[in-house]
Amino acid sequence: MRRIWAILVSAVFLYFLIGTYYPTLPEFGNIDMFRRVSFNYISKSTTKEYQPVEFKKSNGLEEGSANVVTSIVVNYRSFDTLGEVTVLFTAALGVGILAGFRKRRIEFEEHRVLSIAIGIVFPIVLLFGAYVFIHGHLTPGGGFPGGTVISLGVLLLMLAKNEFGVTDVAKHTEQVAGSGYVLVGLIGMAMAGTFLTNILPTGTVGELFSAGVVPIVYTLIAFKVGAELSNLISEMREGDKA
Amino acid sequence: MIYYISFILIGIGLYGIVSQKNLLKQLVALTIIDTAVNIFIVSLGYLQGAEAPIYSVITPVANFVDPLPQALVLTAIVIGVGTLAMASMLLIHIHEKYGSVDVDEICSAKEVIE
Amino acid sequence: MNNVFDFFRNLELLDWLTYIVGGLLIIFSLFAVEAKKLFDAILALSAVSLLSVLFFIVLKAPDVAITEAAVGSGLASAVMIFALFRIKAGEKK
Amino acid sequence: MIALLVAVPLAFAFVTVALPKLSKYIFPLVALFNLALLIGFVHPSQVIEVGKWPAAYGIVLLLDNVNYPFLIMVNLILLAVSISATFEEKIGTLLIVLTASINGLLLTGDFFNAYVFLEIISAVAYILSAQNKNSYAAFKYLIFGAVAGTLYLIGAVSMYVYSGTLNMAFSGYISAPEYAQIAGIFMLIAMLVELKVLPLGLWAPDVYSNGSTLTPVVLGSAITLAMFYFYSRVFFNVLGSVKPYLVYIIAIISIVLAQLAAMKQKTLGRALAYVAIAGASTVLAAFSAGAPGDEKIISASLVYLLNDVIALFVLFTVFGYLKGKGFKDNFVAGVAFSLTSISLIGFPLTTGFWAKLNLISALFEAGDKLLPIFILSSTILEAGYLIKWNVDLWYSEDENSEEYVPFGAQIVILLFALALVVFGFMPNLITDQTDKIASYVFDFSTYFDTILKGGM
Repeated sequence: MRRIWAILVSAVFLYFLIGTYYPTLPEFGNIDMFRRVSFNYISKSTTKEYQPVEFKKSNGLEEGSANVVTSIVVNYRSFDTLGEVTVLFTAALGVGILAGFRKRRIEFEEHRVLSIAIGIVFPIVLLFGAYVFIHGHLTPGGGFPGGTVISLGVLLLMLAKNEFGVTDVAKHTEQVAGSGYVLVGLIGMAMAGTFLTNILPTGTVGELFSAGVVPIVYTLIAFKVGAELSNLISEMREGDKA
Repeated sequence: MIYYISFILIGIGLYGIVSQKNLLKQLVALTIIDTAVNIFIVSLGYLQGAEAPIYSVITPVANFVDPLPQALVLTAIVIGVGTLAMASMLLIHIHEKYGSVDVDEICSAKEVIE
Repeated sequence: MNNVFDFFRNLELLDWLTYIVGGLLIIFSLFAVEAKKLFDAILALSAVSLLSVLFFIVLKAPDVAITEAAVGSGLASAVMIFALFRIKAGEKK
Repeated sequence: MIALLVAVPLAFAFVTVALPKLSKYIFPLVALFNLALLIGFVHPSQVIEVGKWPAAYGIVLLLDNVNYPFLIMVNLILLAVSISATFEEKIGTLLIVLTASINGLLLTGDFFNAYVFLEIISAVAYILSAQNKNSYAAFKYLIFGAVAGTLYLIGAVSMYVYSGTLNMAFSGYISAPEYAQIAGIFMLIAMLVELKVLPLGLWAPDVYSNGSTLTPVVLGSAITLAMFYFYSRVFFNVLGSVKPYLVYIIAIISIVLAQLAAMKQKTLGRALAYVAIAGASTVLAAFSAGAPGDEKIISASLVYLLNDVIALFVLFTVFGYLKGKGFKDNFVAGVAFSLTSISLIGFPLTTGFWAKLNLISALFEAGDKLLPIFILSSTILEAGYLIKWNVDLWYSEDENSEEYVPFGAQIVILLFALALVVFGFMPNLITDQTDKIASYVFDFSTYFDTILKGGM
């Protein structure tokens, strides 16, 4: 009976999607970029006249990161990202509030290969995570994957060393990084008039030290995300400490 | 074509949420819907013959796909994982309270408790 | 019959990839929804997530691909497997 | 300036995560700060372009005559929550996040930004509803809410595809109306889930009746207000001018179902939950009846909404503290409970009376005869069971030495109950405000001009 209902519901929804919704969409791979705001994001001309951007040549633009997705996430729509960080913050906080089990922590058997290899692998994982978020404005990646990679390294450490636990340092990192992000926004407000305004010079597209506040914000986000997710994983594992 | 694939995936996820009695399975179906919607949104920004939206040595001048849907999907993925973490925590609690994650068994356990 | 041959002859590599990955996605997600064992469902979900990473690369979205690979298939699976551990541990003992 | 309404609470929330003991004191301060900022320093018709990106490109925060009263009301309710509720340390941080995100949802003028804030609000709501080991209900809510959020996301991105921008005003202006309607259907389903209209609001009764003291109060008052504001913004201001018969019919069915269910309930909590559902559905039906541009109906339904929200705040607070025990030792709570239930039913000389009278007469003027019949008959039903509950609680012989209402909560609920009576004697105090809101709600051109002129 439940299955019939399920098939009915999803069939009706699919019928709506394909019959009514699909005809309103543009053809796949044939969108009109000139009608979309992204055109100006790509040419970085939302406040100035259109001028084609060139790698390693254009400088002094309104926004200087080579990765256009990063420029949208951290600069044009930075307020969304602040909200996104808050969602993750709320989720981690919620897991902390709900983490009162009666059960013991999950124990892992220490494997010899893993516990020796972790000494080599863990720094490399950390390094990779740091690379991902520091180069977020140049290459694919950024604060969120970088932070996640770091927290996955912490997870690996947990699997390798049974007695390893995340300490309060994570909480304090989260606190400092989170308020740092808001502080960057407030400094922008104090110096340029509106919340989250870019106040640093944007440099040349493609250089490591470019793009104004983008690398700073992404570093803060990466620390916050890494600390939050490590905390989340550890709270799921530890159970009731008392 | 990718539109249809993501539509079908959304349909499968919806079917899973309604039909499955196991709450963990419902969570799995929910995550499938999330993934399908992400694929769908990214495909809305695809442009035939364009490159990934990063200025680099290979693509020094702009010929890019639409970057905005990608930025939105980045946000959506992170929000999805936050929801997933909370849901799995709730599942653990449900299991602790009722001894099961199956809808029918929870209902019968509920009557016993009350 | 000729139409069918023409259809397959005109497909490019990218189209092939789309069809194969799309088919696999649908199969894996059906399996994830209908699997008898919970662990299989989570593994299939992880596979769905990884296959969607391929899609994102085809769609020229490397940022989304790297995030989905780290968050969607790495962390999400870890969280769900932790939850499954807790549930399973309660059932046996 | 108005960005501070979001930024300051968020900063404090991040700070308090490692110092959870402070959150209890910071939460009322944050709510007070918001109120002071709203009343003293900012005034309607302000636009802020976050990060100095022009309106169509960046995110716009907008304070106008529609959301200014809503903001004051929501922050007032949150301040009342901070005084009346008792909660754990970490919940305080959560409530600060909730303050920030509700302010954000009310201020934002961007579809995707609204999605982010909706998700924060629902994440907070899931955690709040999981209090008191009520995790099964919370899980149900999570599944409903997550699917709704996904559908809203599809709707928001569709608006981007149709118009090329995510800004609400611009995309409502650019996109073709028949396409915008289809994106609207997605958002509508999401909104119906959050507004707990019945076929999609099946999660609500369990969440409302079994949670902690805080859960139904916050969900039923602050979040409901924010959702109704957002509904009116999206469907009146942005998406268009078609009368949504579908919503009208669904809402009426929901009223009938909720009232019948409320009558049959044996516990007070579930009965109140169904009352909340019925109230929300009535407001939604009235909203959709007034959708083509009838300002009178909207004004009356806003009064109805206000009465409903305040009444539910008091009823749920009393229920949360006393857990259905009698009023023998809690005279103040009993008086507040009875006063608000009288106002909820709509006896003369209370706010509820004027709300129902205005709504019904406005509906008759517009030629709508179906909804008044349902409102009148549901009033009779409501009167029946609410009076029965009141009598039961006043004359119950239960020993309630343990349950009591704290002093702060007593003052807050008494003030709210008295406010309902005072507004009943002087209805102009409210109706002037709601008339003002209603005259701006349908005014798309003013909204568009405000955003077009841009920031400061």
